Amino acid sequence: MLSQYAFIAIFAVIAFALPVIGLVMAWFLRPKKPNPAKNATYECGMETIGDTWVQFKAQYYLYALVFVVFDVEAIFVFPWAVAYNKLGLYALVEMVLFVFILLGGLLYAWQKKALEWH
Amino acid sequence: MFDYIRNFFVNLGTSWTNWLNSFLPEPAVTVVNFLVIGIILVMMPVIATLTLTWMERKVIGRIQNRIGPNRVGPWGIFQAIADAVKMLVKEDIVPDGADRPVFNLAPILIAAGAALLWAVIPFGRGMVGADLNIGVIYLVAVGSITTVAVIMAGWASNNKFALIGAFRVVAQLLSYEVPMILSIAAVALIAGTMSTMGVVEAQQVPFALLMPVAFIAYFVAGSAEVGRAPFDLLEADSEIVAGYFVEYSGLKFGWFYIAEYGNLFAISAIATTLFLGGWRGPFSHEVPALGPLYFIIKTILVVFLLMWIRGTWPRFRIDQMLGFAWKVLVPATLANLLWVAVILKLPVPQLVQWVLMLGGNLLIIFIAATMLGRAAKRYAEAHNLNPASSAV
Amino acid sequence: MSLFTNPVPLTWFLIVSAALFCIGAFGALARRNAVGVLMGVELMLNAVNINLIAFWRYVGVAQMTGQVFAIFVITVAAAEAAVGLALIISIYRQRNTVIVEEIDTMKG
Amino acid sequence: MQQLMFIVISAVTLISAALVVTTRSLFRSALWLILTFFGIAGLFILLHAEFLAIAQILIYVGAISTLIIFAIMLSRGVMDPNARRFNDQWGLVAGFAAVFFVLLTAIMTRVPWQTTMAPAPMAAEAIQLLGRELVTPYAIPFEVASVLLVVAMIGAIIVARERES
Repeated sequence: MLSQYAFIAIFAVIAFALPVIGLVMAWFLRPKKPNPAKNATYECGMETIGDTWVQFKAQYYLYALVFVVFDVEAIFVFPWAVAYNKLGLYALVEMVLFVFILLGGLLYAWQKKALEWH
Repeated sequence: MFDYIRNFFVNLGTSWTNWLNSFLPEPAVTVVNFLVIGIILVMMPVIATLTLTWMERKVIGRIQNRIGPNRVGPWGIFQAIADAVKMLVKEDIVPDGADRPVFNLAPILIAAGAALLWAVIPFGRGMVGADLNIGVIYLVAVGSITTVAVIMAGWASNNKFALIGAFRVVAQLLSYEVPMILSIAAVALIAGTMSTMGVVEAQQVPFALLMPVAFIAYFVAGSAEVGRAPFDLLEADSEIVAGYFVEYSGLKFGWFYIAEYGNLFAISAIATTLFLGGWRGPFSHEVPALGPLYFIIKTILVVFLLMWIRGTWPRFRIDQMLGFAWKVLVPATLANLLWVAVILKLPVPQLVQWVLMLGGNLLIIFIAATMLGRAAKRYAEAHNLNPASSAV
Repeated sequence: MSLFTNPVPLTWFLIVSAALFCIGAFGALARRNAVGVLMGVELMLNAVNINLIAFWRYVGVAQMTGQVFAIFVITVAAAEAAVGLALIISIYRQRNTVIVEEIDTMKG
Repeated sequence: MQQLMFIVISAVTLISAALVVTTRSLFRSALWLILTFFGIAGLFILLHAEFLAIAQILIYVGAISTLIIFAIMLSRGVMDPNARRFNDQWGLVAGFAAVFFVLLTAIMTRVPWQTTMAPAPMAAEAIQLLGRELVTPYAIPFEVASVLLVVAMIGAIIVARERES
């Protein structure tokens, strides 16, 4: 079984090597003539105004938050799904309960407009 | 001879391994085979870019009543090669104030992520890089590398458009990953396995027919994950320039581009594997060599469908898009998951189970469509719009 | 050549896990930035998970108890990160700082 | 081979973990944290816990690191590159951590662990077994996990939401 993962490991090395090789090749081929105007931050041709660190809305965080909850839920759902055929009716009841609790959370987030883009 | 052709690809592999065995020790043969398979699979995004960009230009051109590329080679088929050469020799600009190591790492990471997906996609019976027992969540987990790469690109560019673009894309990726996971979970539930090979073997009927909700959700979420129209907010030129990779040029930009098309191809291949029966088709059991052919045809059809949608639909607004993921797709896929679980426990023949699954799914679609219609009507009334002209 | 043939002893995993735990503890106690503190805590939780899985593999492989516990640890870590970071964001909004020493008063 | 892989993976894990707690830029710290998580996933694979490895990547890399990076971006004051990394007691803490590590190692190498090294269950069965145990003996924690997640989500939403003004 570990040999499958040995393949993944080798494959990962190749997958990282390919873009690196490409970039090295391009490094040899391409011209290198930097100048200040070229290197300036691109902002539709205007001079850059202010700091890059504009304040972000907490809204982004709320999406990530709800996502985390559902992502964690997935690691419970998948083993359950794979084992489901060998389990009794209680597995169904438990998952229904599990999902309904989560659904309650989703409804709350919905009600509180956490899923709304302002 | 016919027996050899019947299972051509697997037999070819066996012959090749035997040939290697004649002069190499056993571990070396394994390593060489891993390298060969790895190199073939890692080229998939590049191949996808070279072919699909041409196809896309032709398809979109046809939809917009144009011809599309027609200068470089017959029917312009070498257009993609010309583009590749251009990217390779174009000057690379790193903006002032960029975080160089992170800036350079981001395109490598995103390209590697796009390639890594191919490790578990089965092209035919016995033709898969690694038949992992966790194959289907491996696909989701690899997708999270993309999220990281996007954030890195946006942050390292030292450009507020790039950063805002990155944030938007990440919000989009995260929101659509949830319905994607839930629809994949429904597949694992019916198949009783997470191995991609096992999922294909389990599809006596393509799962798309049993649970259209999961298929549609996966399809929509997939096109959102690769940032295709109507979900192409990351490239919304009029709003945020070109998104998180504005500051990239040359081949570094090229890798983002390749990753995008590689992901487009991979999403279609995964949709084929999980919902459309993968390499299964008429006579695919008698003649396994047909498998890869069916697989490619189905995948290209899904790609074509995505291009068609891109050519036809206007872009969503970001609030509509995120709202659609959380308020329509997530409840619908959750409902589908539970419905399938209930049906699988019913003591009725399999055929009846299938019909019930399909029926429940159609009901879910009907309810979702009705609620969407009502929401659209409310929105139109609130904004004094003509109901006919307002979508979603 | 023993590197190629022998299995990994349990103690190795425990040592790595202990090292990770101590690194995490250092981060959690020495970082000034609240997000840095939280990253240290995450490292410590991960060290615990390595231990759980290592003992599962070497002592109790017949049952999945170790893995089940690791899943619960991950769940708790996710909940902790979500709430902790939300608190950090909220504090930043009110006090304009995320330096732990500067937010140690309970009074508003 | 396994020992070699173990050494490589744990070296990556520990070095990047050390960089997590020492790097000045918090954003880079978070990136090293992601590498650490990948290393730990690798250790899980060496331990034949494939599902945990993938869950590690899914949750920690995909979700928790994103949360952390978002929080870093949302509190942009932390981006001051000249800010001090550590508090005044960091030397003391480092000493304490080192002593603690030596102590733990000393204890763990002395204990005669009764390792069985039974063959791991076949990968496919392992996940079925995991699913079965989750809903049979651990049914209550299973439901409580769901409650915990929802409560954490609600709490975090209340805390993080911007006040309507």
